[in-house]
Formats: sequence, C-alpha cells, structure tokens
Amino acid sequence: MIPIRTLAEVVALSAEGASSYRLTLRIDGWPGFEPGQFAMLSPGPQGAAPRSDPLLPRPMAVYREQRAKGAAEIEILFKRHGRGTALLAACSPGDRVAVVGPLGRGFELPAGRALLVAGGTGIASVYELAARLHARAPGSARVLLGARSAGDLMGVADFETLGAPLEIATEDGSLGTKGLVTALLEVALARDAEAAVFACGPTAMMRRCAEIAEARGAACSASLENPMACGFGVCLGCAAPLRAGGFALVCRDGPVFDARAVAWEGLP
Amino acid sequence: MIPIRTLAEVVALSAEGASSYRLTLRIDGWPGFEPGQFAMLSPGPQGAAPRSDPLLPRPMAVYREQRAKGAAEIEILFKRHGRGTALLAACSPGDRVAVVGPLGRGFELPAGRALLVAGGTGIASVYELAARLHARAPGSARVLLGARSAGDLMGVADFETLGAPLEIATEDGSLGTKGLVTALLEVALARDAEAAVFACGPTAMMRRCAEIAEARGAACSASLENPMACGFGVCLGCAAPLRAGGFALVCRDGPVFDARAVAWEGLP
Amino acid sequence: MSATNARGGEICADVDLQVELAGIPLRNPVLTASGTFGYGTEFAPFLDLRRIGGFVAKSLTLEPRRGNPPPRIAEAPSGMLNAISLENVGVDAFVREKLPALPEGVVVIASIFETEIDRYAEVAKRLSGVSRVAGLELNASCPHVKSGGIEFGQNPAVLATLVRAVRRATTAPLLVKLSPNVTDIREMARVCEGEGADGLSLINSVQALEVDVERRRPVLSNVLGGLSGPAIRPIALRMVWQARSAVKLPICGMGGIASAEDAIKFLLCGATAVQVGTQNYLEPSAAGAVVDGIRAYCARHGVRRVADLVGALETKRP
Amino acid sequence: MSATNARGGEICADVDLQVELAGIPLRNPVLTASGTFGYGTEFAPFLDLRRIGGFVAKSLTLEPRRGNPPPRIAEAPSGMLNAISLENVGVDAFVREKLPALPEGVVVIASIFETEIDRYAEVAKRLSGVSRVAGLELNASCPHVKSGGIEFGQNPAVLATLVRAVRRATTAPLLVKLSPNVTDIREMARVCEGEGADGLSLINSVQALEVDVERRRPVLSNVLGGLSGPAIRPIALRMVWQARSAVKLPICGMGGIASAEDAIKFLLCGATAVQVGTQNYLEPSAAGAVVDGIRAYCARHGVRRVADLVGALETKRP
Ligand SMILES: Cc1cc2nc3c(=O)[nH]c(=O)nc-3n(C[C@H](O)[C@H](O)[C@H](O)COP(=O)(O)OP(=O)(O)OC[C@H]3O[C@@H](n4cnc5c(N)ncnc54)[C@H](O)[C@@H]3O)c2cc1C
Ligand SMILES: Cc1cc2nc3c(=O)[nH]c(=O)nc-3n(C[C@H](O)[C@H](O)[C@H](O)COP(=O)(O)OP(=O)(O)OC[C@H]3O[C@@H](n4cnc5c(N)ncnc54)[C@H](O)[C@@H]3O)c2cc1C
Ligand SMILES: Cc1cc2nc3c(=O)[nH]c(=O)nc-3n(C[C@H](O)[C@H](O)[C@H](O)COP(=O)(O)O)c2cc1C
Ligand SMILES: Cc1cc2nc3c(=O)[nH]c(=O)nc-3n(C[C@H](O)[C@H](O)[C@H](O)COP(=O)(O)O)c2cc1C
Ligand code: FES
Ligand code: FES
Repeated sequence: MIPIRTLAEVVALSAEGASSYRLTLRIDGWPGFEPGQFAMLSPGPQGAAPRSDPLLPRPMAVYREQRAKGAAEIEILFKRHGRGTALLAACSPGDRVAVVGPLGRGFELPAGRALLVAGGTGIASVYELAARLHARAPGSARVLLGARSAGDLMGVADFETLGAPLEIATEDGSLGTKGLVTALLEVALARDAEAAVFACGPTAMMRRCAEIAEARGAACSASLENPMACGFGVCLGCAAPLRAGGFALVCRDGPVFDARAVAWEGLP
Repeated sequence: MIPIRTLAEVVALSAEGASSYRLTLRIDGWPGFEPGQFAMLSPGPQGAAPRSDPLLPRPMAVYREQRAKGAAEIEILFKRHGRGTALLAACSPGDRVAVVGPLGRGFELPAGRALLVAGGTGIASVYELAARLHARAPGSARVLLGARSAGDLMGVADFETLGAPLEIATEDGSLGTKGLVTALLEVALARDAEAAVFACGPTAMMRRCAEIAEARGAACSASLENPMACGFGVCLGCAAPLRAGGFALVCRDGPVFDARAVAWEGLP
Repeated sequence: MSATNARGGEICADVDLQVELAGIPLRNPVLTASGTFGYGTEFAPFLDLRRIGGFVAKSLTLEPRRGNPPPRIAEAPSGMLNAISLENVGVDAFVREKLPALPEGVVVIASIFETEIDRYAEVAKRLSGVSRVAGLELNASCPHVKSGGIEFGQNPAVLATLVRAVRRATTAPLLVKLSPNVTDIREMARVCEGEGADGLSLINSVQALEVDVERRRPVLSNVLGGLSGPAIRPIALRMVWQARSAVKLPICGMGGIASAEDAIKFLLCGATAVQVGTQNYLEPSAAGAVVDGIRAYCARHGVRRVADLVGALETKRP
Repeated sequence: MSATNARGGEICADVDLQVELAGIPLRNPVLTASGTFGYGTEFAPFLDLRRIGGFVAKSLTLEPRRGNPPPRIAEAPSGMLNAISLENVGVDAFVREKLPALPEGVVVIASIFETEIDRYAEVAKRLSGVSRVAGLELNASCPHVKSGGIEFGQNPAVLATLVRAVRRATTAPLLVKLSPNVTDIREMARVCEGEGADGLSLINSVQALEVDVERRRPVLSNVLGGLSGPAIRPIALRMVWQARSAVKLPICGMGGIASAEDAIKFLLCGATAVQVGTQNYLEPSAAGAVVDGIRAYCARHGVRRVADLVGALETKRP
C-alpha cells in the first residue's frame, strides 16, 4: 500500500469510554490498509494559521475503515495523553487533520487459530486483525482485552458486534475478570497451544505475553510503541533494540515484530 | 482603572465588513475603560493544551463595553492581518481568550468641539470617544472615517446609530467621498478651526492629520500603533521617538500622544 | 493556605520551598528575570511580589540610557527577539525612586551592565551599601566596545577582568549572568568561580536575526537581537547542566520558563533557583503560578524540601 | 507547468530558479538536509525528487554504524531533539545499493562524518570517483574523540586540519557543514575558506537537553541531543548572515525552514541555496511546496532570477 500525505476532514469525534475518543476522518485517495498499520496525525487540527508548536505528528493505529467511491472514512481510537492528543480531542467536524499513511508493516495473518491480546490503547491496533480473521473463519480468533478499569477500554461494543470470542479483564474488576489480561492469555494458551499470539499494549504487557508464548512454544507477534518523528524510516528516531544486536526501525520494520526478535529490556 | 489579567469567554464573533471581525468577550471583574485604551489579547483562543507558538499577545483597542452585574461584555473590532488575528478570527462562542487590560492612557476629552479622524483599524479606537462626547454635547464631535474601500470600514452602522455627525471617504469611492479621509479633515478644520483633532489609523494618515492640524493651529492627539510584547511598560519594546529626543512607551505613555510631541519620521 | 517556618520559608502540605542562592535566602526558588519585570511595581496589579522568591530589576547603567530606535521586538517561533539595548533609568534614579516604591519583604536583585569595565565597577559600588538590594547580577552579555563589540561574556580573559573588577567593587552577593553565545559555557563558569563570583545566572537571550521578506529588511532596527522564550529552553537546560558539572557555584537558571514543570526541569539540571522571563509579558502572574505548581509537584511526589530536587537529574541508564 | 531553459534551470512566469552552489548547478535552490531525507527513495510516494534542487543524504561513515539506544528523539517547543549518533549504512553500501535506486536527474550530495580525521578522508576518497555524487558535505558536528569529545567544528585548529585532510582526499565540490555551537561562526567560516572548501552549509542542530520531570531523567538516552526545527531559525539566520559577511564562499542555509517565506529569509541573508530538514518529517512534500512558493514570491515581486535575492537583505536604516 503506497502511503499518502493529505489533509483529512474530521467527520466526527466522540467520547470512547472515560478518557478516550473515536475520531472519524474522511480521506480522499486513501489506499486502504493492512491490520496493524498506522498513520501519522498532526497534533491537533490544522488551524486558521500555521503554528509550529507542538511540532511532531502523532502515530496512531488505523482502527478500521469504510471505503466509498474515491474517498474513504477511517476511524482512530485514541486516549487523551499529552498535548497532541488533547488538541486532537478538541477537534470539531469540518476541521482538517494532516495525515501520512498507511505506514509500517502490520500483522501477518496466521494460517490457523489466533489469540489477540490487547491492553489500553493497544486495543485500537487489533480490531481490524480480529475482523479479518473472523471473516475468514468465524471463531478462529479469540480476543482478550485488558485495561486498568472498564472506562479505559476502547471499542468493546465493536468487538461484541463482530461476534468473535471475547474475554475482558480489568485490574479493578469493574468489567470482566479481575486482574491482568496476561492471566487470560495463560489460560487460553493452556487450552490451545497451537494458537498464534498477537499482542499490543503497554511494553510490560507485551513482554509478559512474549514470555508466556515462548514458554508454550507458541508464536507471538507484538506491535511496539516507540516515539516517532517521521513514521516512514528517515529520522531513525524509533529504533528498537533486537536480541540479535543492533536496532530495527519500529515505523519501517514494524510496528509488528516477532516477539522473540525484540530485546525487551532495551525498550524506552 | 487598574488592569486585570483573565481568561475571557467568547460570546460572539461575527464578520465586520469584508476583512474584519467583531469579537464580543465576557469578562468577569472588568473594571471599565477610558476611550482610547486597549487590551492585550492572546493570539487566538487558549486551546485544550498550551501552545507556545505564536507567543505574543496582540494589542487591540477596546471598542465599547456593556457592563452587567459583576461581569461585562466588551467588543473588539479587528482586521484579519497575520497569524494571531487569523486565529482570533477562528474563535467560536465558549472559547477562552487571555486578556490583559484595560491598558494605556487614552484620549483626554476636550472642552469644546472635536474632529475624530480614523482610518482602517483605527476606527475601533475612536468609537467610545465619539459616544462620550456625543452624550455630553450632541453634535460636538464630528466623525471622519476613511478606508481603502467600503468593505474595509468597521462599525459604520454603530456610528450612524450614535447620531454624531459622520463623514466617510474611501480611496476607491465605493462609499462616501472618493479620496483620503485627510481631505475631509482639511475641509472640516477650515470650517471650524477651534475643534480639537483626534486621529487614529495608519502612521502616514496620522502624520498628515498632525500636519494639517498644526498648520491651522489646532490641537491634535494621535493614537499610535507600535508592536508590543507586554502592553504595560516592562519590555520597552514599543518605544516611539519624540521630537524632543528620546523615546516614549506607546503602551504606558500612550497609545494617545500630542501629535506635536511625536517624531513621526522615526516610527517603524 | 501557606504558613511560614522559622527561617521564613514557605511550608505547605509539608513542602519547604526555601532555598539559599549565593548567600541570599529566598522564600522560594522562583524569581523573575531582568528586563522582563521592569522595576517590580508594574506587576502590582497582577501579582503580590511577596509570593515569589524575588525579582531581578532591569539592568542598570551609570547614567540613564535611551536604547535603540524601533522596531525593538519581533515575534519568532515559540519566542521573541529583542534589541532594547541599554535603556534604563540609571543606577541613581533606581536607588532614589524605584526601590522605595517597593513593598517591604520583596527580595530585589539589581542587575548591572555597562560598556566599560570601570563603569561596571562604579555601578556595583553605588549599589553596594543599599539596604534594599539583596544582591547583584552582573550582566555579561553586553557588547564590549574595546574588544570590537563582542560580548564581555564571550571572551574568557575579558570576562575574568570584568568579574575581578566588580568583585573588588562590592561585598554584596554577586551573580554573574553568562552569555549563551559561546562554544563552551563550562569555561566561562570556571572563570567566574575563579574570580570569586558567588553564583551564576544563565542563560541570557541567544543572538538571532529575523527577516521581513516583504520589505527585505531585518525586522529589528538593530539588525540582530536576543532570542528568548520557550524556543531556547532546551538550550538553556543544556547549559545549566553543563555549568553544574563544571563548578560548585549555585546557579540561577532561566530560558523559556512558562510553567512549574519547566522550572522543575531547571532545578533537576542543577539550578538552585530559576527566573521567569518572557512569560511575564503574556502572563503577568506567571511567576506566582510557577510557585504554586512547584509546591503541588513536591507534594505529589513526596518531596519535603524543594532543595532536594536541585541537581537530582538521574543520567545513568536504568 | 514549468519549462526548462538552456542550462536546465526552471523558468515559470519568467522566473529563473537556477543557482550554482559550490560549482554544483542546481535546478532550483531548494535541497533537503542530511539525516532528514534518508537516502531519498523513502520520499518517492510524496515528492518527485526531480522537482527539487537536490538532496543531501544521511551522513556516511566508513563502516555501517548502529547509533544510540532509544529514546533517540524528543519533542521541544517549536522543535525537536535528536541523538541518533552515527547510524548509517556505511559508504560502500550507499554507493552499491542506495545510489543506483535513485531516478536519473536527481542531484545527490553525500554527507560524511567520522570520529577520526583519516577516516573522514578515506570516506571522501571512496565517494570521489562516484558519478552520481554531485558533491560532498563534510559534517563537522561530530564529537572528536581525540579532543575530548568536543565537536570537530568547535575548535578552529581541529577544523582546519579536518578540512585540509578532506580537501586533499577529493576534488569533488566540498561543502563544510558547520556546528552552531560556537562563539564566533565567522572564525570557523574563515578557516574553511582558508583550507580550500568550496562552500559552507549551516547550521547543524543546536546542542540541547530535554527533561522528563516525572521520571527525573533526560528524555534522550544520550542525555544531550541536537535541537532542530523552527525554534532555531532565527539563530540560523543570524549565523548565515554573519558567515556571509566574513567569507566569499557560497552558503547553503538551513535551520527551521518550514515554508517558502522561511527559505527566502535565508536567501536574503546571503544563502545561495537552502536545505529543508525537520519539516520533511511532518510534511514529506515540504521541499516541493517551498520551490513553488519561492517561484510565486519571485513572480509577485518581479524578481527575474532567484539568484538576485541572494544577500539582498537591506540593513541600512531607511
Ligand atoms: C505505531 C503506533 C501506534 C499507536 N496507536 C495508537 C492508537 O491507536 N491509539 C492511541 O491512543 N495511541 C496510540 N499510540 C500511542 C500514541 O502515539 C501516543 O499516545 C501519542 O503520541 C501521545 O501524544 P501526546 O501529544 O498526547 O503526548 P505527549 O507527551 O505530548 O507527546 C510528546 C511526544 O512523545 C511522543 N509519545 C508520547 N507517548 C507516546 C507513545 N506511547 N508512543 C509513541 N510516542 C509517544 C509523542 O508522539 C510526541 O512526539 C500509538 C503509537 C505508535 C508508535
Ligand atoms: C494600541 C493598539 C491598538 C490596536 N487596536 C487595534 C484594533 O482595535 N483593531 C485591529 O484590527 N488592530 C488593532 N491594532 C493593530 C493590531 O495589534 C495588529 O493588527 C495585530 O497585532 C497583528 O497581529 P497578527 O498576528 O495578525 O499579525 P502578525 O504579522 O502575525 O504579527 C506579528 C507581530 O507583529 C505585531 N504587529 C503586527 N502588526 C502590528 C500593528 N499594526 N500594530 C502593532 N503590532 C503589530 C503583532 O502584535 C505580533 O507581535 C492595535 C495596535 C495597537 C498597538
Ligand atoms: C525584552 C527583553 C529585555 C531584556 N533585558 C535584559 C536586561 O536588561 N538584562 C539582562 O540581564 N537580561 C535581559 N533580558 C534577558 C532575560 O533576562 C532572560 O535572560 C532571557 O530572556 C531568557 O529568559 P526567558 O526565555 O524566560 O525570557 C531581556 C529579555 C527580553 C525579552
Ligand atoms: C533526526 C535528525 C537527524 C540528523 N542527522 C544529520 C546527519 O546525519 N548529518 C548532518 O549533517 N545533519 C543531520 N541533522 C541536522 C539537519 O541536517 C539540519 O542541519 C538541522 O536539523 C537543522 O535544520 P532543520 O531545523 O530544518 O531540521 C539531523 C537532524 C535531525 C532532526
Ligand atoms: S519514526 Fe522516523 S524512522 Fe521511524
Ligand atoms: S509593550 Fe512592553 S513596554 Fe510597551
């Protein structure tokens, strides 16, 4: 998929849970995307005049898309974190957001069954993967979602509508099982050691998923979150250390990596 | 009047002529203002997160006010010029604009008759003066407004409602007499050499008013527009050269000066 | 909302904000920067001066000075340029008129600059006896006529002579304010330490140029000006951290501080106190907000004494 | 929309955008900066490389290098910090794999940096014969191990030795890219002129530090990094203007260029050409927009040849 750089139009912005938002962007000439790919969004709408602060675009997973003739609408689910996402959270319909994407190498669809483990904002990266796997073979993908509290979850209703097997864990027990989503993974892998694991979320969570999968001899792909300036391999800012030594670029060689290749202890 | 620093609420923003806007701000604890005083407005609304670019507040004349219990609403008429005013022009009701004011020394009300000469954005500085003089002695203040074209004028309807004698000149003749407002001043002063002249607008226009008044031996006050960083006398950035030598601070000693005291050739 | 302890330092939620800078005890580590705070009284409508650690007055010369013709300021990305030059009321008028106008209990640091070393020393002498002056800040960013217009603070030998002369002229706490327009700030810091300065202030504004493309001219009448504001903050933090590693002198850090978080960055890099500058223009009450924000940060992080944050930056890899 | 004249310079609305930089004829004065444009091909989806004057490739070392551990970048007010260190594919892989991948007619300038002078010279030698390489840019902002980690470009004597060695190693057009972290950029410019450089590139990023107050650590694993983006533009303009006044060498100006207006400021200050850097990250097609904007400005102002803008800044008072 050849990425484009364009000014997208904000179609809708709505609250998603307690601290997150759903942003719908209309993009002319959007080429489509693969599950796990992302886009770079300007930190807030492009206003009536150029402002150089904050400067850098923010990487955001493409949650899903609706293609229409010529144009497409893509959805972004994001959590309000710092300045850029605070400004994005203040978008109004009709505002323009600069978008570069789709970018990166996404998830490789597994031949057999899959366990999708996502925590916090990582949930936004796995919906499309779940949708494609479920469409190919209903029930072949089991989705495990985790968050600190029910309000920190994103997109749960979409996963339910999708109909793929779904389990939820919250640390405070406000929804689903009380505890960590990695606990759900241990149980699920124990039941089905053949399944391939796909993880996205906080580094600690993904690292734990990698350990659990490795212990069971299961394959594990993880989608990393490193700070990025460009998103397409030129600033070299997003380097992730590899077990084999050296670095990979999260934006170009990832964001999805074979978990065994990553030197987890060296991540930011 | 002791100035305040506060976040004002945008009550309304509407187009004013072709390239200008009328901004209505609700300000708690607004102490009132004297004709010719100004306020420093943040360059655009204070958004969902702090942004350091553009940085400096913009000086804007207080056009007029409506005092209510506790709070007041002030109006600002401004022309879209560069980044700051472009961002202000994109305000929506409910937005917050940082305001410091009222600031500066305004017009001293004359004992007798007055000729108010204003060009372009300078018009915003003289409305309150016209209103107070007209209220004191109807007809004692004659208002001469000028602009390149009819669309560049601001507040004309308000002056008409006010009922003070009003003459208009546009360079392209699209409204009122064709030509410069300074031509109207020459005629008016010829008729009434006793009147005190009050000028606000482009430097060239004010300088010409000063010459005309001096030739007739009439008093002339002019409201200068210099770039400002603070607006209350601490950055020393707004210095205007004086005929007597040295500088005055436009924000503290002005913006209104006796035209004879100003070294016009030395202004930016 | 905030009591005061024996030594006059504020305590709130058990946080002691008091620090000592170059022998000057400060209620809290937040001062305001020379040239951005006038002579203090201008801020009375916006801020109770007794809420902040103190302020540094506009730099003083022997005689009153008029400064540069306009334009003197220009906007820049996340900052501004200024070329005010030496405009000030002169040291005598400052002592006679400006100081008495200030409320009791306000800590005042007088800043001095001049074009010749002996004149610097003379200004320092005249300020020495003055009871309301808690200390002196020697502004070394002034062009030195004799060395072809380069700043005193840009040449180690010239800087040494200057500091020595002023040190001889006064026993008051002496901060030397360094120019950032140098290859190695550590070298300049060592010179000041060697010549008996009591502390360092850094950074002054960074030499810069802004252009008006329509008129094809510099925006400033002086062509060059000093860049200040958030744009220079990461440069200032670097220099404070470098100076900290080179000398034992206490440092008063500044450059683009707009919030408590910014101020804390300077403390962590080794500044004992900070100065708020350009932000005062857009937010005249900024320094007070920085004090409150530092107190809140300390309370949130269980820091009992703000002094414990000074130099606490952890640079070893986890 | 744009024809080409005899010598291949673009003409549109009667504007000749062609310039010659250090003996390299350029279609227009807009290049892209080393380290911000990869090896060129990454921008194919966003920009036709033949629309711009050319690009400077990521700095090359003798051997492939891996660079610093993360975090390598941090956001700053109107800018960013980076500490990528030496990461690159190495000079041989560049010649073997990267160059052939570029479309014909793209002007490529190879940037070189190293930790030792003889290694610099060797990299230059290996690039000399290469037909696709229009010129070399010597990145002098690299820490020199032998002189205690200070940058080659921070010490006039070291810089002189470096430029001399590289000059001997190649006959290709040689631009020396200066470090802005110096007291007097003019002195460094003169050194380069004296040692036979064909031109200057300035400025490289400004040494800076950003702090994470929650973790009380530097944001970058390397502690210090280079500040780039609009924040440094007024500093860059000042240095270009100063260098222009000190030497006859053509100058390639950069630092925070985000628009055609920004680029024109550099031309007016004396730069023969410019480089777009950090802006490429947020706007991969930026350099093309700058070319169009310069053309429009020239047409609007009746400037027939963009070269007429070079150094046209009027500094005398009206
Ligand atoms: C490939 C990828 C996909 C992502 N997808 C999503 C998503 O779908 N939904 C979502 O809510 N978040 C997602 N993130 C994280 C998101 O990019 C950050 O939350 C966001 O950049 C924070 O910006 P800010 O302005 O709010 O925070 P600030 O603290 O103001 O950001 C300052 C700088 O740090 C960077 N930064 C801060 N936190 C992160 C982070 N966690 N990851 C990367 N850079 C960071 C910012 O990009 C910016 O450059 C993704 C990150 C990556 C790398
Ligand atoms: C006392 C006073 C009262 C004013 N009252 C009004 C008013 O009522 N209505 C109105 O439309 N305009 C008024 N102006 C002019 C107004 O301040 C400028 O048009 C405005 O600052 C331009 O900002 P910008 O961001 O659009 O332009 P930019 O070019 O982006 O501004 C860049 C910098 O230059 C300064 N600047 C640019 N033009 C001017 C100018 N003409 N005067 C002062 N500073 C300038 C800006 O404040 C800013 O610091 C007044 C100016 C002064 C000094
Ligand atoms: C308009 C203006 C005038 C200044 N005048 C002085 C001065 O007289 N003496 C001095 O030591 N510093 C002066 N400074 C520098 C500031 O004190 C401070 O060192 C610099 O602006 C960096 O801090 P900031 O970014 O917070 O403003 C001035 C700065 C500005 C913006
Ligand atoms: C991430 C990054 C990497 C860079 N790498 C190099 C480099 O390898 N060689 C070099 O000479 N300059 C390098 N630079 C500096 C730029 O070429 C340029 O000089 C500087 O960023 C100022 O221009 P700008 O503000 O437009 O980015 C790099 C800059 C950035 C932001
Ligand atoms: S974000 Fe720039 S190389 Fe990955
Ligand atoms: S605007 Fe600051 S002194 Fe007048």
